Amino acid sequence: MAMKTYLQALNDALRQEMERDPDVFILGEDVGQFGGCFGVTQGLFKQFGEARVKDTPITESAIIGAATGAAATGLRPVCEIMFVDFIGVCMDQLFNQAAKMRYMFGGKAKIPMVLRAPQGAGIGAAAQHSQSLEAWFLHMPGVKVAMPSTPEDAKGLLITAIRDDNPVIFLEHKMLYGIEGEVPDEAIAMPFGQAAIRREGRDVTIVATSKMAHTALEAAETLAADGISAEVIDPRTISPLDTQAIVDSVKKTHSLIVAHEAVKTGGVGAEIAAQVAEAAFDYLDAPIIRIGAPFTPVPFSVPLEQAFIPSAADIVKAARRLRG
Amino acid sequence: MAMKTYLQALNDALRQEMERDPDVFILGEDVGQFGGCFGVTQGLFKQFGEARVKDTPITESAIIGAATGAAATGLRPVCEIMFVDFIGVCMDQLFNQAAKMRYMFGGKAKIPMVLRAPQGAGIGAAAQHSQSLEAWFLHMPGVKVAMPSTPEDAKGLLITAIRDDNPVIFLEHKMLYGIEGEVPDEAIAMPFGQAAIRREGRDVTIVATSKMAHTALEAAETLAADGISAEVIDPRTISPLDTQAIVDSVKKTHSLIVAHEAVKTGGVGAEIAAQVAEAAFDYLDAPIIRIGAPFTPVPFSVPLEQAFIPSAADIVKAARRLRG
Amino acid sequence: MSIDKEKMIQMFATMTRIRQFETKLQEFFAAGKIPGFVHLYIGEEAVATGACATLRDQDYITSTHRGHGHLIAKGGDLKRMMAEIFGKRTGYCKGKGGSMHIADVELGILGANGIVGGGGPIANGAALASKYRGNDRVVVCFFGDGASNQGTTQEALNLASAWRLPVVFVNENNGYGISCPTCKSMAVADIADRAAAYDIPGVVVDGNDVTAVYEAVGEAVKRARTGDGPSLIECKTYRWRGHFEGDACVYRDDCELEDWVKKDPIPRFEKKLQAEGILSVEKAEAIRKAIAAELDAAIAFAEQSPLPEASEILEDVYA
Amino acid sequence: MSIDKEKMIQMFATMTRIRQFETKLQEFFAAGKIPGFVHLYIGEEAVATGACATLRDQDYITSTHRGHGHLIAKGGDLKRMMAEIFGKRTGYCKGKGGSMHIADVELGILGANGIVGGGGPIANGAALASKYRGNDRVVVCFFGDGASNQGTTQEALNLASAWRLPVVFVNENNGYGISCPTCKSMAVADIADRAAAYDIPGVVVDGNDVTAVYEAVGEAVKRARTGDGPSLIECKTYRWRGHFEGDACVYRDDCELEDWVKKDPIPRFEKKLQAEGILSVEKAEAIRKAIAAELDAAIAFAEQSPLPEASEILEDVYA
Ligand SMILES: Cc1ncc(C[n+]2csc(CCOP(=O)(O)OP(=O)(O)O)c2C)c(N)n1
Ligand SMILES: Cc1ncc(C[n+]2csc(CCOP(=O)(O)OP(=O)(O)O)c2C)c(N)n1
Ligand SMILES: [Mg+2]
Ligand SMILES: [Mg+2]
Repeated sequence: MAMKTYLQALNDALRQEMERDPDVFILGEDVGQFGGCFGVTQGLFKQFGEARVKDTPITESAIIGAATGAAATGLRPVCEIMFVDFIGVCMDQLFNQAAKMRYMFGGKAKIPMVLRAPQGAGIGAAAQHSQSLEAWFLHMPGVKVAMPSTPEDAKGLLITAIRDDNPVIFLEHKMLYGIEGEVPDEAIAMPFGQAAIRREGRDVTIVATSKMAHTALEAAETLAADGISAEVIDPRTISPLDTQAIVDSVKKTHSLIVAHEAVKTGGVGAEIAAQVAEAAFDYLDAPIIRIGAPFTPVPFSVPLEQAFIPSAADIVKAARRLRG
Repeated sequence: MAMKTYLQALNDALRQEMERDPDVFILGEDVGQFGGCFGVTQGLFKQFGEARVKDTPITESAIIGAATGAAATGLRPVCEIMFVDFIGVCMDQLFNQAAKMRYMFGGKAKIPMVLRAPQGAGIGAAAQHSQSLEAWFLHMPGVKVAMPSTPEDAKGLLITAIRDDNPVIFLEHKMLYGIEGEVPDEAIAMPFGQAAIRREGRDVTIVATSKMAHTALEAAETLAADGISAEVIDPRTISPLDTQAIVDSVKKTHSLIVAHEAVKTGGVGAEIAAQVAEAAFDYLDAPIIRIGAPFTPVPFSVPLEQAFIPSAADIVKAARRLRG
Repeated sequence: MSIDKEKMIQMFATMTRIRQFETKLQEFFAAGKIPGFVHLYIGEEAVATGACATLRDQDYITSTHRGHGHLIAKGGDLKRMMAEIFGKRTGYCKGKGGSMHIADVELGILGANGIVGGGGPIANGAALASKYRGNDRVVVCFFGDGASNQGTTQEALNLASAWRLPVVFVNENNGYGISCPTCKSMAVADIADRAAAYDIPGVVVDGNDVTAVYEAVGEAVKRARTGDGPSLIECKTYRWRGHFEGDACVYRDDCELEDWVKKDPIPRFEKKLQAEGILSVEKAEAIRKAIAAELDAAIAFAEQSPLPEASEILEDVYA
Repeated sequence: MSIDKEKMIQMFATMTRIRQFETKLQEFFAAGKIPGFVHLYIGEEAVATGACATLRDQDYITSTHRGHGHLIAKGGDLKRMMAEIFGKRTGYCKGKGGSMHIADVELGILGANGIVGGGGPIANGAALASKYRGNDRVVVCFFGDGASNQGTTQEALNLASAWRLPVVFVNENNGYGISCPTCKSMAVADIADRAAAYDIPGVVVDGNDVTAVYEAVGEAVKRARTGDGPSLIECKTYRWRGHFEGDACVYRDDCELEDWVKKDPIPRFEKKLQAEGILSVEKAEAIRKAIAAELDAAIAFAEQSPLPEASEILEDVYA
């Protein structure tokens, strides 16, 4: 174990998996000598050379297609889409090709590829460079979706993603790259579909994804001072989703808040709320409250962007409302 | 009023709006002499000529971009994407450009365009020609989303869509093109955000979109024979969504089923369930049940495709479960 | 390039097999026996046949919505193809894919594709794997004239050329994308001219002349295999049937079709083989009969095979 | 084409205005005064200036992530630009857009764009509107060398040529897409060669020579305005700064930059104007001073303007 940033943890995972398996390679824009727009692939070009760390032109459809075709013929590509916001130029290759190929072919293909992309607001990058789009990927049979919130998870989940025989969409939060935490030195795969209970509590369950898991912990701290004991659950992967852990928690706390940074309407919070409203209805003592961004594109200016990103105060208010 | 098919109703709306407003024009693949893949634009090329009914190459990004640019500079384009499944090749032009342009420009542009596309399974067209993708569009600030289920709504909502100053995604269900119903002869705009109560009932609320509204009515018929009185609500537009009508109904029936043809996980049903689980929690006597397609691509073979499409029996079973 | 006699006869047989297969499908579709869309390859047989005849078993192809010809030419099994098109569990995709998604990864067939322009990026991926591994497998990417306007195709051409990938882009220019004639969808007369945008060879060839296709594609395959990168071969041809079965073809003149029927690639090649003494009338007849029998067996197989059970729907989503 | 003196002086002023504006931004960014990404246009001023100088007020442009130069050249107001980049409510987009989304539809500026290749399809739309209405407005679509590999750009070129739309595609080939040199992203040496794929004129021009840009784009604008369709003008140039402020430029040699700094388009043009007796040393200095004053006023305006209120977030989503 050592203290590492989320970014270093990702870099570790890539390096160790590439050392372990010669079929693993990286492709994307500026992932080579430049080291990736946020630096995640730093040093890999030097270590593995340009055959395994491949700079591409600006051509996201061709990137995902190249990954898909290479995966279908036996390699294990890890491609980077520089910002998840660019998914719109290449969505077809992802959702109609990579995601469906196995099914359409009657189970006769494997597509072991990873699509890494940073999400999220907070750096003033405005409407086309700040989105959180996981809800689209949740609604996409054939892919898995990981959203690590800690350095340890970043490493463990990326290792699992690379070893998985299906397309995995791996969503990093750009505001988390710099956070530090303990990370195992070895390459330990962290299972998909197992939520982390970030904090135990009795009174209210807060399910929060990605960076919002940190916001939820902050809120839990404030709530504790009020005498409200919040349980914070981080699903870690939303597809598969650990519904059981959420339901178990709700059975204990009898109330649920779901928080994410994506736009609230049609977000992943809706799915989680709906699952609980079906599976644990009888245990609920209060309405399910969702916290998410307002129904707008991400605005540029700092005060607007800050108003866009759900805050700990929003969660605290919701929890108080539930108790009140 | 006259009996017309859903398809004729759409065609009527296009023709009347083009007669009324010279700024309205059509573009898309095979929309000209061919009349559109499903025949929706039949006859318009002959009446309005190729300046106003424009056949494009196979170039969806350029189609949506052309519509966006033309709309931003004052025209009112109606573009056809032949199957909604093709949205993946042009999603960027829709969600990062058309949808966000007004906001990014600080309110200084209007984008009065319509994107028409057929959705849905039922003709054995398999995984890339049968999807229902409205959940993606629901999660997209800046656009409105209509899903007509009757010939009258098809006409009225399309007229409203064309007159709206925002991008409207207009989702037709390909299995509904042939259904008949009374349609007003005049061009009457039907307001967005007003659900239709297709059948009044006391015991359970069934919210069902597009073709599923018909399936829900079928289910309600069966349930009536059991002594269960179901209220069937068709939202007509999901963005804006008439939450009030749904909540009002739930306050009366104390239970909710949401049904759609899209894959259940992450579908629009989740949003509706979540809204009700927050806004009408205290009125609910039972879990909210969602009916949607299983978490798979759309399979080709008839028995598989039929198993994919949610049925009246599924709704009936859910209603009985709620009552049981 | 001289083509050995055995290969010539094989190519004749392949074209005949495609023609017979498609003609049967036409009947079955008309009789309501096939669900979904069917896009027939009748009239274009020389393209798939000539192109695939240049390939080795381990080489790859990516196909299109109009894929039956490509699949047959790459060695696809008629039984499993027919069963798939009928939606049977014994089909290539267990009935999950249908006509537009037939694949046989073991035979190097990386799928028909329902998305116009969908195949190019994937073809690059297979070619990249070949280069990565240092084996010399080549990929043929079939795409239509309409598909050449799709951004994914153009990106695929660019990446293949920037990376010198072993891909041969075989354009089937049949004059139309559904109802849209090429003269309305693009300003260039020859799609091969687009090769200039990527600094790769661009060749126009008579797509109804199977040996011409074989030679042009063969040259490109050789280039690709030896590391000289991709090529674009445009094969001018024509589809006899509507875009899909059921299309009334209001957008084109009958006389255009008649002209092209005169250029039917199969009798043309048959006559040539006869003239050169490679194929006798009897041998040709025997080939036709053998294929008809093979096809009958495929049809019987497909008809007798079971449909999938509803419960199978959840299988094969994930590995 | 002979350029009148007034226009020459205007072009000198525009280039100077862009240079001063960008140089200030460089300082402000370093001082932490600007949120988000800033992509500077220093070194490329002749392209936007020469291209926009051929346009009328009612004509349109679409821009890119590196948009300040285009906007200034099309007449953008420095005050509102600066305020927007500072995230102020008085900015062009009320602080909602920032550097990458500045637009002024009334001035024909259809937006900077954060998506590489995003502008081409939209440019076609404005051109289509012009053709539809029968007015003769022309659209200039700026795009980078990197953007020329994006499918949306290629689709836009194709549709514009198939429909003979009045668009001039002005390629700014500054040698890199972030860290990727053009020689790695494409096999062609000249992006202008890509015009052949659409049968439109393709011209290479020295992008650091404002009159050469003016002439080549002017020719293309004339063609477009008279109904002869689109052109592709490639302007070879160089960005002096990193891709965005903060980029250490590990991917290129300092001597490359030095060579290009020697080709600085502004002193080069200034000398020419002096030699031709069009612009005196004093006049040039006066222009620089006036622009500096204008810029100071813009900065003061931006600094003194209020930030938006959080409550404004919900406005402007829908019309
Ligand atoms: C992205 C996309 N757009 C549109 C379609 C609908 N479509 C199916 S085939 C076709 C025409 C294709 O033309 P071409 O590439 O020339 O192939 P051909 O049918 O002539 O063999 C169209 C428009 C599609 N399947 N995918
Ligand atoms: C679709 C998309 N892919 C990638 C990016 C990230 N990105 C922003 S600018 C840029 C380089 C653009 O290069 P070029 O077109 O040559 O313009 P330049 O920056 O040199 O002016 C990249 C890759 C983006 N914004 N959009
Ligand atoms: Mg064609
Ligand atoms: Mg560049």
